[in-house]
Amino acid sequence: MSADLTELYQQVILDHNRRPRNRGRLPTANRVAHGDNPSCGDQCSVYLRLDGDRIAELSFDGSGCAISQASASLMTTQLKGKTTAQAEELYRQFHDIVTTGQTPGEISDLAAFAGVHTFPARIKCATLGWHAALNALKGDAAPATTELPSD
Amino acid sequence: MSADLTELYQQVILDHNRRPRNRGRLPTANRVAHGDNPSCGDQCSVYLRLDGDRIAELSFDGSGCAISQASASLMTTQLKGKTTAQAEELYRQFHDIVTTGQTPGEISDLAAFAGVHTFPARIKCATLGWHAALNALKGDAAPATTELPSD
Amino acid sequence: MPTWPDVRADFPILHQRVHGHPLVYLDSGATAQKPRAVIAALVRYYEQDNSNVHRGLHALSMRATDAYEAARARVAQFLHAAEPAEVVFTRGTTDSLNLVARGLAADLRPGDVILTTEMEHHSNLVPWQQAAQASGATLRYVPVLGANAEGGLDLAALDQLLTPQVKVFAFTHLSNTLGLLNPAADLCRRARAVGAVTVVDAAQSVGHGPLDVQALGCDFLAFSGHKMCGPTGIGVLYGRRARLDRLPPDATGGGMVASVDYEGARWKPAPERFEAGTPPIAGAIGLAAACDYLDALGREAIARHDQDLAQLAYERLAPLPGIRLLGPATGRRGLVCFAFADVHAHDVVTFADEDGLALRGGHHCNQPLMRKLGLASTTRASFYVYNTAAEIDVLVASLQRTLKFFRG
Amino acid sequence: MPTWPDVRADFPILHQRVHGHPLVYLDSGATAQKPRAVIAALVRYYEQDNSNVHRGLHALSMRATDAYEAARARVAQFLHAAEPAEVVFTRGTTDSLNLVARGLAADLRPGDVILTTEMEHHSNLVPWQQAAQASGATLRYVPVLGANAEGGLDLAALDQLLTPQVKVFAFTHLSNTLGLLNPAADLCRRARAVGAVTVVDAAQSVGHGPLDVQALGCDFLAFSGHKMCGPTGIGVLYGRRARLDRLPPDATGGGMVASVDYEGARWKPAPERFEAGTPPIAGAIGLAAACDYLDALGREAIARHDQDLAQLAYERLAPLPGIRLLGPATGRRGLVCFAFADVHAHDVVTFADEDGLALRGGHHCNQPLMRKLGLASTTRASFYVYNTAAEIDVLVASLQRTLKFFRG
Ligand SMILES: Cc1ncc(COP(=O)(O)O)c(C=O)c1O
Ligand SMILES: Cc1ncc(COP(=O)(O)O)c(C=O)c1O
Repeated sequence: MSADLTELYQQVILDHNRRPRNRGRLPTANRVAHGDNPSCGDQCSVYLRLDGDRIAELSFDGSGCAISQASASLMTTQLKGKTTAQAEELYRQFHDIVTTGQTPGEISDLAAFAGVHTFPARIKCATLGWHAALNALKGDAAPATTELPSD
Repeated sequence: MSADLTELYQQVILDHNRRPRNRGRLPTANRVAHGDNPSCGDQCSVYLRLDGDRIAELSFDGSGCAISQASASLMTTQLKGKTTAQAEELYRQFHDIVTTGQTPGEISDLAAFAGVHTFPARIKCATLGWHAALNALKGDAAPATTELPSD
Repeated sequence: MPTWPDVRADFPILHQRVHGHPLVYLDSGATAQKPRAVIAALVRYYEQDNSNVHRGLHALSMRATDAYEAARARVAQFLHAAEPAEVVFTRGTTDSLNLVARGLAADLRPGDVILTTEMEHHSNLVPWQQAAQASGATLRYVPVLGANAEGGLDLAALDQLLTPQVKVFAFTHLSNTLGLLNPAADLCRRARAVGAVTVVDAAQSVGHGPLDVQALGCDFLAFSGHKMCGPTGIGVLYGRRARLDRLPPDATGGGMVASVDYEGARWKPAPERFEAGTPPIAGAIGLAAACDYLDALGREAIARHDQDLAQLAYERLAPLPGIRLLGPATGRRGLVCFAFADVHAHDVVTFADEDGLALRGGHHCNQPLMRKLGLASTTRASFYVYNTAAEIDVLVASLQRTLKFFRG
Repeated sequence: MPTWPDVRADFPILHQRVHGHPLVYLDSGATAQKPRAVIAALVRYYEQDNSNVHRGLHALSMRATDAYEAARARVAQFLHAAEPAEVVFTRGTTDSLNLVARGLAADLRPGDVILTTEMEHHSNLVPWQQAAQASGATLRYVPVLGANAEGGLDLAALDQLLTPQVKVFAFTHLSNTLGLLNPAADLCRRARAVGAVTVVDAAQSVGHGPLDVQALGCDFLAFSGHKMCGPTGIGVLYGRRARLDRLPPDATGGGMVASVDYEGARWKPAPERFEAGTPPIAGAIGLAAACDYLDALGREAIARHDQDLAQLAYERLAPLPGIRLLGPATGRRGLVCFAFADVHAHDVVTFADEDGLALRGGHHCNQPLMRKLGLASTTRASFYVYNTAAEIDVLVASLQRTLKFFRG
């Protein structure tokens, strides 16, 4: 296996893929958003219970490749307890990591996705869950897509 | 000037082009048909006075290249007095001449158009007036076109 | 398995390494590679004859027109059409299907039925949804049988569905997901019996075996050049003369009009009526070169080669633990689609790429069928004249490594 | 006149003899010749990267997708569009204009007015006639001034015609018959003032000088690759983002759908929404190579070269006895159209061909304008980067011989 591929499918990603955290519908959710990648058929729904501006609980559901499933799973562990502003800031960091491969100073589980940057076609897999989560936060019921030309 | 071109623009063609015979509307016409070449914009109307099955008089009008005008002009001199069957037979001869360059045994003014066969794109010019005349004989008012795929 | 000793040498693209491995191109279902002869035909055209067609009397224009019309005649011969005028050059299968769907929609009324099948590519499905919406007609689907669609079309259901209300029956000749060849001549015969117009999507079949539109008895047939060794951007709508003559034009503009004034326009006869604007001239010439190439290999031999490789692949893949294979177990053509419950198609494809393999993962523009089968995506290996049995070994070995990695 | 010493060496097709004479290609208004760099880009694509785009994760597919999207970005830059997503790849100008005319027609009602001009190419005229017919809107024409249309558009009449009922104003940037450049930025500004959507036919202008869609202020702009040194079968519809986003899709099928089920479909955003089916991938890549080629020569320099040659031709032709020249005497671009009362254009073109000259004779898809001017056909000489002043000498000499032959 090549170094690039090992870097893409890091242990933490495989682990989240095999044993996804916070998977399934959240019965108490007061926000939900759905995302898809039209070209590949990946789908992801994110359920949030917002308590004021804070994410009290969240879960995800859907189907897709290891990268998209692991990313959504890991995301749910990172966003719990965060405000909208903090969530957006985390997404910015994550987006930087998957597009540049540079990881920020602080040690973060998100850094596991640094290997994505050598596989540009997979960036949209890694960001699918995040797009859905941000849309859910905005109370936007329109499906998220990671294939907008601006992406 | 090349031999092919001299053959295409024979003296008799130039003569008919410069001094077209039977040009203009025929006031006594009881049949008329219109033909065009959509791609090049050539147009030709043929007016007939049919006396029973015999062409008593005919004329043409229109605009187009020397080949199309001379051909229509010469045609009017050939079709006068002919029956429908004779006209169709003459057209068959003419079509053979312009597509094969072979002239029939009998000496005929139509042979002046033998040079057309080396310029396939001009065959439709040479046959435009004939198509209109045959349509007029059939009493068919639909415009003739020499660009049907079957041509 | 028929083998042509020099076929691979004809395709320059195959002789490259991907991630250090020899390229194994198993994605011809998406687009086929181009033999040198096709590329050379394009170069020759642009270097010697390039000119606009139809409206010119100078030497280049006459040469370009002759070459373009000769390409039409060549394609007509390839399809065994009754005459060249039955061949309309389009941009591709999708374009052809939109043209015919929009044209036929003009004659449809509420109460009429458009019949298609559950196994259609989006390009032979969404245009009919649009035609139904525009005309008020009802769209119905012939069901597909079997948990893995291995039973093909439900021909008993077809008998029920083919009522006199059916005005159009559109179906694929060869499914791009199931590798299944529909009994097109029989389907056309049945449709004709109720007076329905038949439209065959031949995108996957036309370059992969013998095809005779008169023997099929179809009214329309659509395909793309790029899936049969031809250039991108060229396709064909075949229309039986009597049907084509009745179809209204689609796009309008230069080249398809008999005359225009400020008040309106009159149309040229078919096929020009359907070819508005400067056509894809080089594309048509390249497509004719592809016809020459495939006929030289032999269409029967190509079909046999395709079938043998697909069968071999099916048999070699079937024992992989947890694999789910779509379509029939025997008699398949040119491709194999499969899925694992625990390893997603995109991961499979990414791992295969590391081994130099080009596979396709996704819904293959068959989303509704995938959903019906309870799948979001599958992996497809598709074969063509340049593929070999040894490449199937590479495929199987790669899949085994991938499964091991994900399953531990 | 700017000259580029090596330009002619870049075009393989020019170095041939026709009827024993060096080819003098004066038909670039119909289609331009292709430099080696464009042909090489096509060959490189087919020999190294050919694959289907968008839906693939293997190496070739990623390379093809990147090249296709890079071509989109390159064209956006060539037009100075705000973003690549404003560039829709089509089959050509005619295709682009049909797409936008059909899309806008969906929003038109009886009482609305579509405004166009008397100098339009059939491809920017018949689609609007169809849009008017489909929607019940009224089609109006801005008149052209002068017995030889030398006065261009009647801008005073335009003021009267541009009422608030005008929903669409479609006009050509550069007339393919008159060689006249319309004041497009001013026309767009006036149209915007009444809230009309502007559609610019840039088929003749885009490869012949600087062009900045944001400076023009147009909503849509259409052109073909083949007239600007690119391949046949590729074109562009530029749409300002806010407008393009509101345009409904035209052709439907694979690649343009966000999701499909048996009941219906949802669309992707622009530009994909307008690109159903496998796109003309090689064509887009070849078009990007043409952009590179033209930018390297310099767009300002090309415009000057075109203008100088057209002016020279006009001045050299004007003294020919009985000649009638169309369009303005000065400020013309890239082409000259002329007619003789006693010698038909097709005879002129046939005689010129004997001298190795490629001229175009006919109505140039401008039939209504020709009729208005009392002409059935004219001869056109059109120029591009590879033409020279010496070729105009050949043209004049040939015309003199032809006139002598017919007039005796
Ligand atoms: C002004 C103008 N508009 C439109 C067109 C049509 O372009 P195409 O035939 O490439 O679609 C042309 C060229 O023929 C043209 O000159
Ligand atoms: C069965 C089938 N129909 C239609 C199409 C669409 O062809 P194109 O994308 O060339 O228009 C394809 C290929 O993608 C196909 O496999």
